[in-house]
Amino acid sequence: QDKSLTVFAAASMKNALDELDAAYTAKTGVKITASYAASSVLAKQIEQGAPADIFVSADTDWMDYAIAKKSINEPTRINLLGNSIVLIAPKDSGVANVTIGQGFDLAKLAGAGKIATGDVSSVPVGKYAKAALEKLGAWDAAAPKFAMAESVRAALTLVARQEAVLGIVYATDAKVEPGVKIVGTFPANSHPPIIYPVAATTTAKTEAKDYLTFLQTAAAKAVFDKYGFSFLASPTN
Amino acid sequence: MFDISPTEWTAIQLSLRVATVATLVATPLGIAVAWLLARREFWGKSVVDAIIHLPLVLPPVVTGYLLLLTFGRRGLVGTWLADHLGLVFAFRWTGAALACGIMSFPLLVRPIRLSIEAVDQRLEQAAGTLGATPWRVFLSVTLPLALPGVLGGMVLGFAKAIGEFGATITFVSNIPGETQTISSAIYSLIQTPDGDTAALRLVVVSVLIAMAALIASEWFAQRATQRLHGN
Amino acid sequence: MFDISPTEWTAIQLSLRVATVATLVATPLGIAVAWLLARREFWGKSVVDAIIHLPLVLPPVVTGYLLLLTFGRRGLVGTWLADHLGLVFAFRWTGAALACGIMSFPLLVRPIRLSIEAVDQRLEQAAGTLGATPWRVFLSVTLPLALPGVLGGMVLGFAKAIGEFGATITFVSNIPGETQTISSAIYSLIQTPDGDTAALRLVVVSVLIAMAALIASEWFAQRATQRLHGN
Amino acid sequence: MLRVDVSKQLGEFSVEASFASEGRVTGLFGASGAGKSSLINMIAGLLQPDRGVISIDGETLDNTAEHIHIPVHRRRIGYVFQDARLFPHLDVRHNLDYGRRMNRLADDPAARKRVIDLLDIGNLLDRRPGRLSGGERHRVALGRALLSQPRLLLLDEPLSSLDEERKEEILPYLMRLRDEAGIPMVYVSHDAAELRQLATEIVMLRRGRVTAFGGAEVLPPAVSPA
Amino acid sequence: MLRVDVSKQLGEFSVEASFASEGRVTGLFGASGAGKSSLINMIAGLLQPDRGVISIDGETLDNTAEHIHIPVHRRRIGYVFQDARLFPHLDVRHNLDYGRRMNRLADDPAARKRVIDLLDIGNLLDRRPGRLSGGERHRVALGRALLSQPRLLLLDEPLSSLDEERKEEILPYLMRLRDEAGIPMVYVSHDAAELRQLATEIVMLRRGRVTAFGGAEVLPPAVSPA
Ligand SMILES: Nc1ncnc2c1ncn2[C@@H]1O[C@H](COP(=O)(O)OP(=O)(O)OP(=O)(O)O)[C@@H](O)[C@H]1O
Ligand SMILES: Nc1ncnc2c1ncn2[C@@H]1O[C@H](COP(=O)(O)OP(=O)(O)OP(=O)(O)O)[C@@H](O)[C@H]1O
Ligand SMILES: [Mg+2]
Ligand SMILES: [Mg+2]
Repeated sequence: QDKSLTVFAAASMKNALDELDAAYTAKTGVKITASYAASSVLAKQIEQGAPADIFVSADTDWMDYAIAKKSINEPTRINLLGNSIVLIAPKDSGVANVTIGQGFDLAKLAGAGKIATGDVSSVPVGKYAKAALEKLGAWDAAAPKFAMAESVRAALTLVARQEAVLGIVYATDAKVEPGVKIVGTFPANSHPPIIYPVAATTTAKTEAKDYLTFLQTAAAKAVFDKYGFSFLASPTN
Repeated sequence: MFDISPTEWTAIQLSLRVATVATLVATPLGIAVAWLLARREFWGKSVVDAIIHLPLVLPPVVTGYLLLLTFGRRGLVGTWLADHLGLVFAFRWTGAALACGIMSFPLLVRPIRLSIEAVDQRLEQAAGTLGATPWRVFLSVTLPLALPGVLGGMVLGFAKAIGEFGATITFVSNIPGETQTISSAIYSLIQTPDGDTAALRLVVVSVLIAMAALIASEWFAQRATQRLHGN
Repeated sequence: MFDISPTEWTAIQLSLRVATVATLVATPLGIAVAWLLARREFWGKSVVDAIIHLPLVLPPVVTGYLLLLTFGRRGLVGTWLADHLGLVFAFRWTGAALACGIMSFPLLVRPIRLSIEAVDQRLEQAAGTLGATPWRVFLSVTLPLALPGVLGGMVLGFAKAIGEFGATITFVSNIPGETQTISSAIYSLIQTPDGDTAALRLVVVSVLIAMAALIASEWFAQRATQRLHGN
Repeated sequence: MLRVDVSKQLGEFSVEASFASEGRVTGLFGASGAGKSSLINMIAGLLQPDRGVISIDGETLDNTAEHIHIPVHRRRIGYVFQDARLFPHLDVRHNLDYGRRMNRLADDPAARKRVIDLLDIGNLLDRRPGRLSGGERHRVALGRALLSQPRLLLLDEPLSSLDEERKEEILPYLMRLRDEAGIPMVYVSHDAAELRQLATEIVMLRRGRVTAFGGAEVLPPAVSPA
Repeated sequence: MLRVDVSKQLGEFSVEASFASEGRVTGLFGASGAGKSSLINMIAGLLQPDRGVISIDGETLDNTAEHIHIPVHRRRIGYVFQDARLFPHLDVRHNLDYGRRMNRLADDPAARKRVIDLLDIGNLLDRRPGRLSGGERHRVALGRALLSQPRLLLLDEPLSSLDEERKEEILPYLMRLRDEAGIPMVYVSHDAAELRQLATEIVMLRRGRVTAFGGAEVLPPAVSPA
């Protein structure tokens, strides 16, 4: 009898999860079907009764939303992964080694250019960037210079294509794009923790528990580490 | 570069199935609506016209949500259809076809409507004098003469259905083998660091599919025009 | 519910400007291309036809990406235009208009092409015997007779331009007051956990704009048809 | 018997015609723009009279007072239009066959052959109307109407684009139809000679009004060609 | 002088015609489908001959050997089509004015009034072709061609849809054009009487071949109407 699970996951998790799913299937014989889309879309689909067993969200807001709509089995929720946001510039830009702290003048650094990031009101990375800059007192001056992209990847592309002189993206994404370099990292305390929560849905099959456990193993941690995520749970064996 | 993975093959096949079913189901409906808009005056005509154009005007995500709310598992129409006709759209390829059909409907209707409007009504009158009922006039005169428009609309609709993913992914998500079409696969890949090569491969595939559809339709249209304007 | 915020007003105005400019600039080009496709045989015709349809077939994000590669600051065409004509698209509303124009181009061309194909060439011949050069034949006979198609194409294109955001946001991102159109505003709102009410408000606005465009075009088309088929 | 008593406004032009023709062939005669085609369109049911009655052999086709308006396709007419109106997407063979198919009549190869031979269109059967000459088009249109086995024939200048020789062949055939098959006809022509041969009763139209009604004697006197 | 020596294949039908007409009005006479319209289309430049020469008053319009093919709009012809071909989107006034505008000719109200009166279309000026009767349409088409001040008039059965009375008015006008304005014409008609009045030379066509060429004597003898 074929066992299978359906995982609804934020698009930015595709690389890491694809690899883990393959490993999980090899180990347990349970087939994993993953549907990647924006967290907002997935949360609303689960609310409308999507056949998902697991929800992996790119931020806590949409997980909270899903919990509020009673479509998530709350006790199963784990804040699995963390990430950091970094300041990037095109790879042959003159900007390098920026210290990001209180009084950091992003507007001056950008000059006449644009700063790319995700939409500050809706795309998680944008929300974190805005929060951090507000905390550091750099938001008001820099706000008019923001080019808000539809996703982290689009922001990354804008910088890699030198359309924008600077960008704020996740460390995980910045690492794999050869066209950009990381010029600074936002201090973790400058923004709400960047968290990727996972949970089983209220309609999940029993195997979902096992999968969630698998995501917390040391083996899983190794994979997540490889893609630059920080592992927030305590790894098991 | 052209080692297409099994998942990708599935996506390609699914796209073809979804776009073909969407186009074939939408075409008769589109012809009916186009005929009404072209040849009848009725109350609320501009409202009907506006509703048809909605999927074009709204961001696809919005259309997708509206579909989710209406035809989803918990949606009003969705539950009714599931209970009475056993027709389930939610998170099935049929839902993808529904989304594509609705998204491409305005593109389908407009050319057909224009072609029907261009049919010389004196020929329809002539058919009437020869004993053809209005319905048979439509089938034997209006429709064949509007054929270029029907084909043109079908091509636009099909191309759109291949390219659609905003409404589809929102309505039925992006489940490989069930609702992941080429376009949503491309979208996922683009969102993934270093998915670009794979995305490019799929882009080439969609372009080839669309070109094949275009060439086929041109061929049919050519034959139709020849039939109309010569031997 | 209808307290539209200043940012929203800006988005609405911008959308109108972008869609209008895109449609007005694309229309003459679309007419030229439609005429070529309808009336000329040339080598590579199906390639041209395919290229026009690409924005329909590809996910908008891909089109946006291609635009970025071509018309961006570092793009081949982009650099040339900036250096020689001072025309910059990156992060400007002009870029949004370019994206909308390209996305709606296939929708514009097809109806026009159909209408041109439907023009009775014997009338064009008659115009020729009366001394009209091919160009004046086109202006005085072909174009007026193809007017319903031109209007139909413009409506589809305009509606699409209002609804477009995938290519736009990828190409020129989402800068309030410069490139944030209604559609991208709606998209952002929908991505926000409790943005639904605000999104709905903007949805209503887009629907109203599209309806106005539709009604205006119907009115023009009606006048055009009356001119063609009666007094 | 054909009874017509109608009025109809068309822009600034109005038709007010009343006559009752007992004869088998009613000739409509009148200058260009007199209202002949408009009148015949009303008999066909393509144009609805503003007021009045049209009946044939006692059967009412139109009666505005009683809100009767039999739709075109149930009138069983054969109408040869002034502008032919062949179906451009069908070849001549299918144009000719159209009426038979729509009326679900049995195939009658003999009748078809007779008409095709008479009109000399046998070699055009596989052509589409776009490649026919003006006269050929009218001959096919005539054939199409004849082959639909109509109960009433409406002929709007069916021979005006044909040469003398052709006319001399077709007119006798129409006369035979009148005499043998007894199909009533309304025949529009500018050619007094044609009407003299064919029509049993003549309606003279002028600016939408019937100015004379009667036998061939109401036609203008024959002039010998210059 | 009109010189025509062409051959052209149209499907199974072929035209091979050669004649040189000195006269001002060349009459084309022949049965339906004889190739009259095809020939006149070649003179107009709408149909390109497969082989041959067409010249008028020594000016070459077509010469396949030398690859000459003057485009239609530079031939300065006035062509009255067998099927009228009025512009449906223009009212009668603008249809009439079209040739003048396209040739950038000065306005000539007197000439216009003359033609409008002759054809009795003064009350139709604001109407679009869709609302004209068959004969009215042909009269407007004739007017349109006359008013473009052509160097050569091609008339394809211009009077066949008109009544005797009208014809009697228009024919003399065309004769005056021939004699006074000296505009050469090619005139297609089935009506031997018309040709006898107007044509100075007659080309008899039969199945695409010239079977007789000469004066009015080549026409079939006049028969008195039955
Ligand atoms: N829809 C319309 N609106 C205005 N006037 C019209 C309309 N239809 C016809 N007419 C006018 O009515 C008159 C009669 O037209 P009709 O076609 O009946 O003439 P006819 O006798 O058939 O002429 P012909 O011999 O030239 O064909 C014409 O003057 C025509 O211009
Ligand atoms: N494109 C074509 N392909 C095949 N046959 C054609 C084509 N055009 C014309 N013909 C044929 O050539 C012949 C001559 O046509 P044309 O129109 O010149 O005749 P016509 O002398 O003007 O006749 P009418 O008096 O009936 O108008 C006809 O038999 C017609 O069917
Ligand atoms: Mg008439
Ligand atoms: Mg002819």
